[in-house]
Amino acid sequence: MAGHVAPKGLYYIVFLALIVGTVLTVAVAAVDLGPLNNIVMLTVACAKALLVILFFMHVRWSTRLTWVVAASGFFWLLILFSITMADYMTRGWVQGTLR
Amino acid sequence: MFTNFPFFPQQASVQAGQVDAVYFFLVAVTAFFSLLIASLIVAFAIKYRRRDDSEVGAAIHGSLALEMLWSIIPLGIVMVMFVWGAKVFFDLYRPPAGAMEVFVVGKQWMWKIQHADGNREINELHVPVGRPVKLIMGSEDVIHSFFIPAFRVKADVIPGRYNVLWFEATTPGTYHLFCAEYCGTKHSGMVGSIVAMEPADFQAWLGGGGASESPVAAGQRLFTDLACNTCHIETQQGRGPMLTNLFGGKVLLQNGATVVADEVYIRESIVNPQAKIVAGFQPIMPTFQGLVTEEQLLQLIAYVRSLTRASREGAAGTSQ
Amino acid sequence: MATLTYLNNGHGLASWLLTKDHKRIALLYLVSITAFFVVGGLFAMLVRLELLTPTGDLLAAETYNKMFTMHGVVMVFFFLIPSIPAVLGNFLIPIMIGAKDLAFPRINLLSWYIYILGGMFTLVAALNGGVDTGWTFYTPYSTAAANSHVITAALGVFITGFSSILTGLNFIVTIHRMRAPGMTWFRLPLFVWSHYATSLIMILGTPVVAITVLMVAAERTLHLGLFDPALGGDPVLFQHLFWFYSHPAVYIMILPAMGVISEIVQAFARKNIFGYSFVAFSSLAIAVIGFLVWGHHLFVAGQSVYAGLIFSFLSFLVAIPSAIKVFNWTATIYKGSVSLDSPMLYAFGFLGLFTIGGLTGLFLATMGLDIHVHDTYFVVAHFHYIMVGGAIMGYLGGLHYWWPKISGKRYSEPWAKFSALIVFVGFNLTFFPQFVAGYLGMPRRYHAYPPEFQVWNVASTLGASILAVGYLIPIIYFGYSLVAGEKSANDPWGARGLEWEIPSPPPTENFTVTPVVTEGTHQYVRPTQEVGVA
Amino acid sequence: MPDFDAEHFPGPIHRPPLVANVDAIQPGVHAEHPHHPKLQHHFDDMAQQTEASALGMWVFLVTEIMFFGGLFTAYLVYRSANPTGFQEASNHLDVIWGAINTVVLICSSLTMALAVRAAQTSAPPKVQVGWIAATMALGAAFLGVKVVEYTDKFTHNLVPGPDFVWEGQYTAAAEMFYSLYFAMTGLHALHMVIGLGIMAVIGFMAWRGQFDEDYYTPVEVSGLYWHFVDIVWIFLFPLLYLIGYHYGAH
Repeated sequence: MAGHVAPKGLYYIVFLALIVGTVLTVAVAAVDLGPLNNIVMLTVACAKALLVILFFMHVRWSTRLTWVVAASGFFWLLILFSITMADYMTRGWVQGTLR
Repeated sequence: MFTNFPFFPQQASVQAGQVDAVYFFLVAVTAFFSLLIASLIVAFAIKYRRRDDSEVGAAIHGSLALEMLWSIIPLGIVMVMFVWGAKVFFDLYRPPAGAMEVFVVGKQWMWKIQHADGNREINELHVPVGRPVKLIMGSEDVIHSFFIPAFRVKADVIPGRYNVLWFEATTPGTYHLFCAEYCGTKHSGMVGSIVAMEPADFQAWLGGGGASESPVAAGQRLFTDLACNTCHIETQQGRGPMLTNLFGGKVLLQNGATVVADEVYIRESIVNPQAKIVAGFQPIMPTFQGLVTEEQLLQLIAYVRSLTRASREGAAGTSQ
Repeated sequence: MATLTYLNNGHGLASWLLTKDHKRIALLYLVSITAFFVVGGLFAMLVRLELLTPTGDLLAAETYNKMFTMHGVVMVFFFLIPSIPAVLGNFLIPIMIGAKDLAFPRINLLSWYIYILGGMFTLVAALNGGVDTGWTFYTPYSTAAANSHVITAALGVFITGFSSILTGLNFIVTIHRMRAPGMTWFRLPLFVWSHYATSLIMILGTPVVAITVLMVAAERTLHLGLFDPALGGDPVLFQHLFWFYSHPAVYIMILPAMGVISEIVQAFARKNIFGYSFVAFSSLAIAVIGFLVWGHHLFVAGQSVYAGLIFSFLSFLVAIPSAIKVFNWTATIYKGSVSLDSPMLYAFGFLGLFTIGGLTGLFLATMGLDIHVHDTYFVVAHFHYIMVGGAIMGYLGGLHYWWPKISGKRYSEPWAKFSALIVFVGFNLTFFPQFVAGYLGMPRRYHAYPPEFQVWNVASTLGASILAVGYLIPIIYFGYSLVAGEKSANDPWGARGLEWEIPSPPPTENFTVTPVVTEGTHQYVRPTQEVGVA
Repeated sequence: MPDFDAEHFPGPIHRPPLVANVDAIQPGVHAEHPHHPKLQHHFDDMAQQTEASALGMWVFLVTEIMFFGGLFTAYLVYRSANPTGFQEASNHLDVIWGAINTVVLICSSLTMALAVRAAQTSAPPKVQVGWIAATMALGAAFLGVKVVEYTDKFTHNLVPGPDFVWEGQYTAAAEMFYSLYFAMTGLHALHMVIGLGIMAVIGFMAWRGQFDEDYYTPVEVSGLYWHFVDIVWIFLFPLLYLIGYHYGAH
């Protein structure tokens, strides 16, 4: 009945990974790497979020429905981002018109 | 009481016919399917009416073939609409080269119009028939929308940027001009008329109207009054970039990107000069936001454009 | 001695205001949305009266602008969006899936209180002098120019959004987790399927409009310049965010109505739906594709042409599942045993009006054509065909169909038939002329207009008066049926579904023990007697 | 094809039972089973109740994602329109405070996870309350840092509005950045405040010994909410604080 009880050690490992991620991302941000800064920054952030979701939020041991619900939230966010940006990225592509 | 009411709007531009053709196609499709569904329902309701309270319907659960049929046929029809509509849209959207340019500024609740030769109008726009006219439109306050039903054209006028609209009138006459985007209390008063005239009449009107200084001349005067000319001098040695032959070309920016020097870029460089710094220059220009009106911005742009030799015009930007 | 039902199980105001029974909460919603419908209708009447003459002589321009704004805000956020889900959905979903209540009864009650709180904000805004931005709250008019009660009204919309979110959340969890044994996904009534799709939109879309109106309020109060062109803000971004919710919101209104129509058509043709899985999945398809089409509101707004192409294409795609539904309903009637009781008349009205409303939507998805008809009365006519001709016809049909279950009483059938006819005629007279006026070029939200449009406006106002009568009659005979109506049997229509198996009105717990379901709804023929497709 | 194909049945409409246990639809019969005191009447068993609550919270978190999503979209659009201006503006945020707050929130997520685990394993109320209190303390510390930062912005005229003063190049973009900064972190802080309120209630319930391995749903779903708020910050920190960290360094 009690659901999955994760070992305490696992929580500490995840915690450590999150701290390492934070240190890493701050360290990288201090150096100018051009567009790579954004990529590293967001990759680390996504990895950290994934760790929290999978372990602290127990999705790792949850039903498939929970997976689907959690994923759909981010998927819809992606829809909002990508189609909105499709507008901003392609403005002014047609010659003779304005942005 | 109602002696003069039309069922259908006048067609007074080259675009009107194209739009109406799509419209009639869609009306036909709508009528066909509405009548089809309505008559099927009525026919079934009569033919299969309940004659005895203990009756139930036949056991029919579905048919994949029919489902496919009534998915694919409508899909085909709407794809025709999509392609046709998109083509008409592109024709309506892309101004032809050599169009006569007119500046339009919308503000609550009037349309201020400036012709290239200096004629100014309010809530009225005189145009010649048989010649493409391109409007470059900005707004001083909220969103408006420039709408000429008889020409089937419309475009929103948005603060902070420019939108273009073009048309070519075919029939002389006076047509409604509406603001189509709700803009406040007197939204329905933000109306006017488009007067399409034979070219000769239009020339006469241009000559007869009290033409003040042209936008280029006004822009040049502003350029001096605002002391733009102290930095933007006619050589590369100024503190600001040289504006001669700038318009329509590509500009290399400090951050390595390039940008086309079109109306939007010039406007941004005046109201928000720090947004895009030209490579090799210092970000020292103050903002003119609030110091120049939308109309004056258009005049300054007209002046900057006039500094570009005619041969360069049309290379890029809107001036082709 | 009357048997114990949800209606007489507990008396007094507190037993209603503190109830956790989904059926009682449905009735709380019924009463409150009816009140808002009357308020919104009064605003509409003033708008129509004003437009009787072209000169704008009845109301001042400012008052007129407030009237159409309040009409839009009240009707969209306080009537149409909650109408079928919060009343019929709330009442029926647990019963239809064999549950005793929704998964979260307290949250269900909370969502009603949130709705009322949001409604209060809106009414306060109205009473203090109203708001004049249009229900769309377009920036920068709403942030920089309007000096009416924008913040109060925006907060009203923001708050009531959470009521909608909580309702959707409750439905989704209920449908996933509370189905009775044997109630498999493909035995679910189509009404439940359509509410599932609706709930998806409620939870995925509503928060975006909530944050968007909050951003407008923050720009007005805290001077955060999120849409301010002077700071590089883009008014078109507001339109993106607003329509990301507000276009799918149209499907929040129409999908539940489609669910109602599926039930009614099956019940009164005494025949199971033609192509069950196609009708069920088309609801989901509408909900999902409906999220990808918002930019067709922005074709002339300065959006990129290429984004416009994507939105136009997807808008055409969303027409296909709608078409599938209409064809399947029509095919369901084929070889049925059709009885033209009043719910069926409303359903037929829906079919006709929704077909026209849906097809005229194609005009607006066609980019080249939309340039001309955008922001004209053509658009107004189109969306009223969907929202009034579709959603309200569906709502009224559903109310007539389930009224004997809800109240335990029969209403006057001749009057019901009469009012269905009046509504249909009045509706068409009101809104069909607006298509003509719109194509002629009459812009929407115009207080005064050129005289050549007057004849269409007079016809429209005349129709609106008839329509108002059509809406008043049901209020009277429904009310009368409560007092003097004949008692209804468990299954007055001879329909098949879990809700018709239990007493009318149902007991508080719906089912004494959880039912074990053996077949889907609207199966009028035993499986052994099945015949193939003719 | 016959003219009319409807089926005819003799007598009243043919009506086989829809349900296998017909007594379910007869009023008056009540079946009572022994059940957990925390089981609400409309659920069949505790498993159904727990699953429903967790799913409900997940669905709610999806709405929260979209709620913040509106602001993230605005950030995306405006930053891509003026990347350098956003970097310059971001450079004036204090990365140290931001990093400290990130660590604080990560710690609070750990204590939260341990609080849920304590309830799951029927740990004594003292232990459960301890972890919840630790979570709350860390949450409060986060808000304290936010107060320090906000005060700093007020004193340096970095609050959007008529008093906004910017000494760099990109005045307009900076004001837009700070508009987004206050909107996003403000909304996040509001969620933290709500989270603290929830934790206070949960802590009280834990203190009363209401949670054990059979019933810990409230701790679990509150934990989901708390972790979600943490995740939002995991994205806010780099997007607001770090994008300008190296700006002007070259």
